[in-house]
Amino acid sequence: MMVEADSAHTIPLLETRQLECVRDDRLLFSDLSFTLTEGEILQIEGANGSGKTSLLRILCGLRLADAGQVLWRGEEVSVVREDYYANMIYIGHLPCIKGDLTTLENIRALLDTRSQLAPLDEIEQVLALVGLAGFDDVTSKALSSGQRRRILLAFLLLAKARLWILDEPLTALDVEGVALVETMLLEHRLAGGSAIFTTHHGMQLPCAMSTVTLGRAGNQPC
Amino acid sequence: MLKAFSHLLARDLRLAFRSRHELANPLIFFVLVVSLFPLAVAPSAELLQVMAPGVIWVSALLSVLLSLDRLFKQDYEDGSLDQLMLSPNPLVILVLAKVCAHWLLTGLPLVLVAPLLGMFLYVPDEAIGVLMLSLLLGTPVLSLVGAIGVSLTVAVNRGGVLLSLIVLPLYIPVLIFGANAVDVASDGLSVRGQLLFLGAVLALALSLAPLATAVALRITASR
Amino acid sequence: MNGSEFSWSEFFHMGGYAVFVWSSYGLALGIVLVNIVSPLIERKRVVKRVKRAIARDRHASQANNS
Amino acid sequence: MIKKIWAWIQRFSSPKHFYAISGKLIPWFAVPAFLLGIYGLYMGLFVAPTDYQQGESYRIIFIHVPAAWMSMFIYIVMAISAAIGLIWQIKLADMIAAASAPIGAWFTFLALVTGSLWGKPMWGAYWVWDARLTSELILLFLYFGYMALQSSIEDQRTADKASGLLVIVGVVNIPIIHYSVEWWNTLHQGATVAKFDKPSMHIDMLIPLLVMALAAKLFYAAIVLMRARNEVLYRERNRQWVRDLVKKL
Repeated sequence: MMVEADSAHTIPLLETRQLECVRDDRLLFSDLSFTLTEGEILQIEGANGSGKTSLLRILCGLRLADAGQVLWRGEEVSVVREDYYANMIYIGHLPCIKGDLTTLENIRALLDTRSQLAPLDEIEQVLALVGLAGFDDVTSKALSSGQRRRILLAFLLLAKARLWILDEPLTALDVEGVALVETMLLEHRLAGGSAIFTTHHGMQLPCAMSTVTLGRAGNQPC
Repeated sequence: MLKAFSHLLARDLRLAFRSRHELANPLIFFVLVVSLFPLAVAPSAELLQVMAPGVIWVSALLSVLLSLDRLFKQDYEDGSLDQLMLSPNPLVILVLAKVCAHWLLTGLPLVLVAPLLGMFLYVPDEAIGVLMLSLLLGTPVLSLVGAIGVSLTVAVNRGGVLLSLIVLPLYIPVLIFGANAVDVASDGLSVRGQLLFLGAVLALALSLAPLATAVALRITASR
Repeated sequence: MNGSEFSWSEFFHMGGYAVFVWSSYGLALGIVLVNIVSPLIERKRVVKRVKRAIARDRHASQANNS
Repeated sequence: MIKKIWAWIQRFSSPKHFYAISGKLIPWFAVPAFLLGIYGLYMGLFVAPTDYQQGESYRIIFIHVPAAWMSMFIYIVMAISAAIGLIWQIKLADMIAAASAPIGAWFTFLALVTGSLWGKPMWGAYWVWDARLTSELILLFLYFGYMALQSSIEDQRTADKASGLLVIVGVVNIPIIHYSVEWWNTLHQGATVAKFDKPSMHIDMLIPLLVMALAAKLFYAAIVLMRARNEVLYRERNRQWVRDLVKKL
């Protein structure tokens, strides 16, 4: 028993080793290694163009790192892709929302790509939580951009993933929305989940939070 | 896995029917182009009859080509493509679902409207069936091979001409055998060989093109 | 041409096909030359670009130091 | 053992190493290409006998046929190196593919034009939808598609991979395209009178043909190395070794 508990501690949920990213001939970062354990929340800091989005896309396996590895529970992401993707959710700054579909249909479509089902009353509950109660049969082009962001928040909650990777989750959200994201992150952490996020807005979380800062390696000869 | 396939197929079909005005565009284009030929050449029955298989097939090629964009463009731009790629399901299955939806929305209507155009161009009645059959076997290949092209060019601004440059040469075998089948059938000869060839190409495209498309999408997503 | 004596005018005449034969060979020669010359020009361009980049970086580092 | 080979491949395929070695290799291809080319021209123009059917015009085949072979050969080389680049992430292989494309396109163009120049006296028209000419035309489009895709994607790595995949898809399609064009051509044979294919070739005609083909291959090898070296310099322009090297030039 002890051994098992020990090994669970030594193998982090997500680990990067000597990641390097080159974009348009600029070295964005190199030799970037960090770990993320269960229940840890990690903020990626850095100026515009320092490679935050590229890093998140590399972590997801959407972009290939120019060097280095990303490990999910100790194994290369490309090897355990299926398990990784079942437990990880990525929300980028693109809306992922179809204007011609209703809120409910959009959420269902997003959950379908993850092969997840959610009963209607659960969806309604979550919609109420993110402040979209009563909007479930409204086509999304009638919604404001903040409301569309909230659909993604509902998706985030319904997906029940252990690892959240969020690129600028506060974009287009009002004060209440920001507070909502903060509570969501806290509760996610309490439930043992982990998260990696970037943001330009100050996010005040009353809990321990690690940070990784991307330097300005740009424009240097590699 | 089957569920992932059918859910995505249903989503794409639903989306297409929500914007109905765009739905018929490839079909209208097809009919329009075909009906330009009698105006440009001459409405003489024997001339049009000779040209009919080629005209119909080339128009089908072009209208599929024009509709290819909607296969991935929208999903790429709004980020849904990223979500598809982060799905625990194999990407090949999802690609197949999208191509399937695309064919149902463009290829199948072309097959169904073909008899009308055959009549426009004096295709003999006994060749109409072959015309539909050749389109039925050929248009899925156009969607499948086209999917590779779009997934490679979806990130390119103004990639329309580029897409045709990439895709059209690959369409040539289907064009040759499809048009020839109709031509030969008009003379009342057997077209078994041509249809078997189209079937073989379809089987090949069905097994390889989704793989290539999946690889291409992963390359493109690496933005 | 494999007659008893070799004549240049007959050779260039190519049995009446001079235009076709010589334009083929001429085009081939032209394409060969283009293929040789264009990488050489390209090389000069690349070298020039790299040199300019080096100069730019030196300026930048001097500006930083002062 | 495998690890050793792999390490060796990695070492050799590093751009810096390649740059040094290829510089030494180029003369070894270029000089024989030149000598063989001269020898082939001499054999083809002076030694090979006049064709009893086509007269002197057949001498175009000493250009046309090697060019047509090269156009195919280079496309296959591109597909193989693109596959290596895609599977093993070897950048050098991508550069070879990219450097090959313009050369291949030029050879294809040459094969097309010489084909129609040969066709004019034979068929009475500059262009006839002959199977070989049609295939060459389609091949030219495939080359154009590759080059257009390569140049329209900004990120170099994505461009390499995308166009590499395209060239692989193309190479799978080429046999199908070729077969259908051949088949289509035999259906509509009416137009073509003479065919290009060897009319039981005289040995004195065969030798210059093969010599010219070999010269063309060596020429390609030399030029592709020159082009790949330029690619290396350009793509590695931010690395220190390139900067040190350029300073000395």
